[in-house]
Amino acid sequence: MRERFANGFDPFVIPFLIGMAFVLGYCIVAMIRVYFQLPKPDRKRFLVSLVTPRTAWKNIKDIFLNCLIHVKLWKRNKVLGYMHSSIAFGWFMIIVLGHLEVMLFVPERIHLFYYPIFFNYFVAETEQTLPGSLLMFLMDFFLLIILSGIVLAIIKRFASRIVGMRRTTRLSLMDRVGLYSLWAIFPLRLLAESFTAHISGGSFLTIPANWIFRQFLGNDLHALPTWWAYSIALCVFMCVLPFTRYMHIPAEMLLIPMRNAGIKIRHPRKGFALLEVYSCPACGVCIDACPMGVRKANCKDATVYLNRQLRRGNERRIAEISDKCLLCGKCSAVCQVGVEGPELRVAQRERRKYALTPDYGMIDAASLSQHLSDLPFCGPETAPVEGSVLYFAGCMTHLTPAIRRATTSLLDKAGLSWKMMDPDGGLCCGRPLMMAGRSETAQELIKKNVEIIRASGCNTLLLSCPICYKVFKEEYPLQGIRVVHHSVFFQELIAAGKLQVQHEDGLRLVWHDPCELGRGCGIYEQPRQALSAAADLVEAGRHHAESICCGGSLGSLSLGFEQRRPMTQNALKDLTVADPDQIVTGCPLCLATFSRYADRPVHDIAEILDGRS
Amino acid sequence: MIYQGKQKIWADYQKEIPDDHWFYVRSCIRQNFFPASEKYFLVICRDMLGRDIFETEHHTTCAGIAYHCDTIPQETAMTVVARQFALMTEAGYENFVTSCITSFGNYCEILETWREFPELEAKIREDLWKACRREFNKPKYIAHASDLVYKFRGEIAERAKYRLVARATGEPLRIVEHIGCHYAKMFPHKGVGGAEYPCVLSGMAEAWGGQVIDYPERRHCCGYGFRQYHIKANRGYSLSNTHKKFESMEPFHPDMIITNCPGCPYFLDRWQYVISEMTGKTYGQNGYGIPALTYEELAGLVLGIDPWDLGFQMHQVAIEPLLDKIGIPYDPARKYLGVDEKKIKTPGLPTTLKCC
Amino acid sequence: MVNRQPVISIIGAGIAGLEAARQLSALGYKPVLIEKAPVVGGHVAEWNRLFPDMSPSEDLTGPLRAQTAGVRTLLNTEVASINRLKDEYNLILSDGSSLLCQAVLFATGFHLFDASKKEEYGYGIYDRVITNRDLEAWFNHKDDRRIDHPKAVGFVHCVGSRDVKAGNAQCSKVCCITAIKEAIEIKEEFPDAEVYCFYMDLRLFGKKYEDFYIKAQRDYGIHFIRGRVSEVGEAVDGRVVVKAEDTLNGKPIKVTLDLLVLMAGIVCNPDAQHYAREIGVAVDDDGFLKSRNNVDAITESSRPGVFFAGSCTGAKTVPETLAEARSAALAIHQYLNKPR
Amino acid sequence: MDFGYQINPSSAVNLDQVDRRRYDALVRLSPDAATCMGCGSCSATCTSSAWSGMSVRKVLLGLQRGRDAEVNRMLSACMLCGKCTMVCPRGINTRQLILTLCRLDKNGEVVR
Repeated sequence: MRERFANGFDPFVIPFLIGMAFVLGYCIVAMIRVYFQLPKPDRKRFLVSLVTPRTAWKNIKDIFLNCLIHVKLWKRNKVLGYMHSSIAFGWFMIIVLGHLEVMLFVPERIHLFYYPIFFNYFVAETEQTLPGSLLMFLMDFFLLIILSGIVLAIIKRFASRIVGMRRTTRLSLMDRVGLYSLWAIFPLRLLAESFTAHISGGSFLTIPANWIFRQFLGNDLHALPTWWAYSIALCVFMCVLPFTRYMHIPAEMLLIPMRNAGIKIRHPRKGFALLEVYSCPACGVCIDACPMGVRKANCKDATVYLNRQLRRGNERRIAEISDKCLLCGKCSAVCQVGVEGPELRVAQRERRKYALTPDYGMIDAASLSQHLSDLPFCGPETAPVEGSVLYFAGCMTHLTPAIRRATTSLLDKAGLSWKMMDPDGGLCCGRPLMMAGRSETAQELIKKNVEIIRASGCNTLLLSCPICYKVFKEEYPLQGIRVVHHSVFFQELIAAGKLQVQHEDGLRLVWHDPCELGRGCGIYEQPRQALSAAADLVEAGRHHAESICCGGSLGSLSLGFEQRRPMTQNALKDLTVADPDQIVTGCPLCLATFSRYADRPVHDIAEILDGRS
Repeated sequence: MIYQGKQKIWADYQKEIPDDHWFYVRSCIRQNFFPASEKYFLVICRDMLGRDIFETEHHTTCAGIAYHCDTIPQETAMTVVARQFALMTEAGYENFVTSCITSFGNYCEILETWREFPELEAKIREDLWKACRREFNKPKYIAHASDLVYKFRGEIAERAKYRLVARATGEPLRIVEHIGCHYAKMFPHKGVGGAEYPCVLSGMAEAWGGQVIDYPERRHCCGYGFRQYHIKANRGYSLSNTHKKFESMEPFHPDMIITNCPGCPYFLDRWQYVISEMTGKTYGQNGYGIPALTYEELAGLVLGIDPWDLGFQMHQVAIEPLLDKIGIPYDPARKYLGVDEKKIKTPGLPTTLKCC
Repeated sequence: MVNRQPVISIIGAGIAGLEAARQLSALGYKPVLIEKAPVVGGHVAEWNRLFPDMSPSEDLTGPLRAQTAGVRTLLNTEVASINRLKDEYNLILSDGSSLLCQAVLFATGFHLFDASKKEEYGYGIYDRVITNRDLEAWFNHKDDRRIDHPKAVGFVHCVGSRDVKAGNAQCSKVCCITAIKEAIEIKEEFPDAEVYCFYMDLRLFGKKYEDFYIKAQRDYGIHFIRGRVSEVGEAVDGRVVVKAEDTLNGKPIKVTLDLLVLMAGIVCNPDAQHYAREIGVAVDDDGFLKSRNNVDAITESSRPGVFFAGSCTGAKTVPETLAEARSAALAIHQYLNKPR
Repeated sequence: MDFGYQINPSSAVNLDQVDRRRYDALVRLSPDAATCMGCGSCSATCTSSAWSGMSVRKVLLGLQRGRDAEVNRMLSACMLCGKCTMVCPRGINTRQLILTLCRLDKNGEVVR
């Protein structure tokens, strides 16, 4: 290899250099800004994590696997996985290989930013070496990989169903500019390299292409303009990058270490929230995942659009999207970069100002505690013992008395000592307030409820409502008291032989994973095991973390009754793909919501178990 | 306001009032509040119009106040009333006229009760016999004294010295009529004009040249309400009722209020002082109040009887601006002279309400 | 099918009478319509639009009139008296003639309650107090000086209905929905007006009625106040001051209105009572004519040959009246063809 | 002068004078609020009512009758549990209604 130009420079690299300088400068400033927007303890925690070997290694691994290989996407959709990783990893490899070439052949030029990118323009092949040929081969190979990815991307853009997406994101103008420049980069590179392949050498892609072009293009006059075009495409892409979804490329590289450091959203618009917003690649996976998507009008309320509106600062739309969401968490579950859609929305809700502040001063927790202590236990014991159960039905269970009756009946059958915390209705657990963005207010209720729970003397708190369960488990200071959802509790009793459940052959049940229980608390298997003891279990079309929200969620503030109906009906359609006899769930709200439109019986898991024990 | 509509209703509620020969019973309280009213009723009917009105010193209260204050049962009131009827029967009269609206309501109520429950009437007859060896016939006609004045309104108008018009402009005076609740609200057909649009007072006012104004709270009680006033803890309630009426009539700028009940003119008159003391507000012109007159006082005025003989010095609200407006002469010096023409004490003056 | 052409007299040429005449003509009879008014169509012809489709009443009465044009119709004619003969009835008409008929159909309809009897509401006394009939007339002719760009309008439901003191303890059935219909129409005419409906119960039993109610609430912002108006007074500017108890709030309520519409109820036509007594047809204790029973023989009287259609037996909606008229026509047909 | 009694304010609600701005703003923001028919399901099921007398029905009525203090007291007691939304036969999103009301100042303006 020899250099074609003594000064190692040609003006066509200038656009590339401008783009590079701009994007680097922008990203560095942005990263520093995000860092300083973090609260102080978070900043410290982040720095510590960077130097902790375990997290540092995890950071590298996660960045490699997620940003380059897109493993999550592979798991979800092979075509999309290939498309994204081909472009990301291929490009990454081209850059790496370019540097290797420079280091191998013209090591003195390694300090020039543009050299590895435009290597083939600046060198002429003098002799074919094995490393050289190998590198050339790899360069062409990865270019081919990228081009295949680009072809898929183009197909996806115009016919998303072919690549397995029902809907794809509607791109903004800047996104389009970024997209087309990105699409343009690699064909241009192929052209540019092909035009100069008879000088610089090439491999299986560029050499034949060079031969073909030379058959009808008599001279090399078009080579330089093509390199110019390649450089300009790069420049355009890098210059628009901060204003497009491609900002996710640098943002995600900061997001991963920050998340690994355990940092959470503390401010609706700053710091980690900002980073999540910029990390959104606008891939649109969340659009299909969103249960609201059954109504076409709600497609624009998916997390991807929240992120876009947050970047634009469109307050009206931010409020609208934030309030509408059911907070089912499915967008988070499917998101490749882990943008926390629900948390982002709740953070926006928390920001809201109110003219009225809640005041629960009139609720006398002491007298409620006294009342509860005076309430006799059901079961063998008269006083609280190890294993005494305090059953909190919660607001919603009071609207579904079948759950309450089945749960208490099962407690009796298991021979436990129990009492009910809210036989005549109690305080709300506080979770609905939190969902509405009023966490501080919820603390007041939490304090009162803790006082009441402590007064009972029980060390197991049983919940039949996952909404309550999540908040009791995560937000309540209840050290020494086991907080358990009834589906888990009864599964354990069955496993321990304390509850005898008879299997009804031929009865086919489907389990609906309630959002708060499944994605919210990670409980998927225990209810299935318990139900398997009672009947045959079939699965819904989407289940476990992919389960579809019933549409009744308290998470949504603004969805009206009629707007929720198609969501419920869609969830029901998915639940009944295997034609189960009955639908079983573990949430009173899901139960009430499904019962409204279901064409077959809907039961709580406690009812099923109680009926067969 | 569609005047013909009212006339139509009045036509539906005309009651038969015999022209002559009445047995008259007085009110318990009017002689204290408006001492000349009953006297001039008799003077006008007997001396001026030549009617036979009989009264006896043996009659008592009708027990209406005690009944409405829940201090006696209705049977007691019935026996008292039966005695009044016995006096009428003994005097040879069949037409019974009462000075008091509550009495009128009480008599009507008792007669209606007896009509519905004849056994009760029999029992009362027996009780009356046991108590005072008296027997009675039920009156053939029962009327309130204002019914008679209403009936005689034309004759009075013919004899009138003054008309209820402003002397300066010739405009009719704007008159608020206030009917006692017990006049027709219980038995609309027993009142002239019914319960909703009674014309017993408005008929007089119009016959004598005035213009009646209808204001939204026209039907409302004066506020007396017996228990509401008599128990001091409830007295604010009584006052508030009256206040509501004044607030409602204020935009109509009435020149006077005429009433046919013992309590109403008293409360409509005296509460104006109390309201002025409490709120600083007066409802008449130039800091004066709105004079509240009984129908007898009004009849006396148009017939030219001296205002001080009619007892206007007993009113809280000064009558003088009204007299000036109509053009009735009066001698201010005579206002506080007693029957023997010696000066009686002059009352203290309110802080806000202008009184002379 | 019919041996001798029988005579069927229909008293009243409102929609019940017209529809029955139309059906009987179709069955081959020659009914006689007797109408005391100079025109046919009855109350419905005076109404502007009909709930729940807001169709012009002319859409109903126009075709009915046209299709009964061939029926012998005696306008400006009252029935002076009726005599019952063996199997026949002799009607003496106000023009002195008589009509011997084999069947009599009472389609005598209702009387609108005389709102001035509720003296406390001041109909006929206060300028701004009108009735539902006045309002419909205004919708038809837009000629009523009392309705002049009102800013606040009230509707009083149950005027002379469900009121023993007014002599009618029954529900007039159609006033709730009529009030809502008229309230919406007022809002359409005067979008800036505040409209209040004072009701005791909202009885919106019919098809689409509840939708009307929701529309009135949500789309027209009509205020519904549960409480009966106790009294109406006139303010110094001639507007009316309405007092009621807001029973859901447990407090008295007062509002000044530019227009108060009284939903006068439906009471029986006194003429019908008079005729019924003459021929020994029972009158119910609600004042309406008494059907043989109120389940499956609404159109039949206690006397053979005497039939009922429409609101002579109680308050009816238009579709009910039409259905009864058809049913009565069929009942008459069966009666006349019964072997005896 | 102290008479030992006073003019009591009228218990009657004068609709001519009631300030309905907050209610008007509410129905502008969520028109379904106007469809309340006063059935009382919300009050009967309310988690908070045992302590506060909270009732969405009364809130809506109170707003139209100028009972601001009572309305605010009730609204402050709401725990947003959503039971009222579950039972409302007219499908009114009562929870959103409450949150919307809490955001309105006494002039019916959204606080910022």
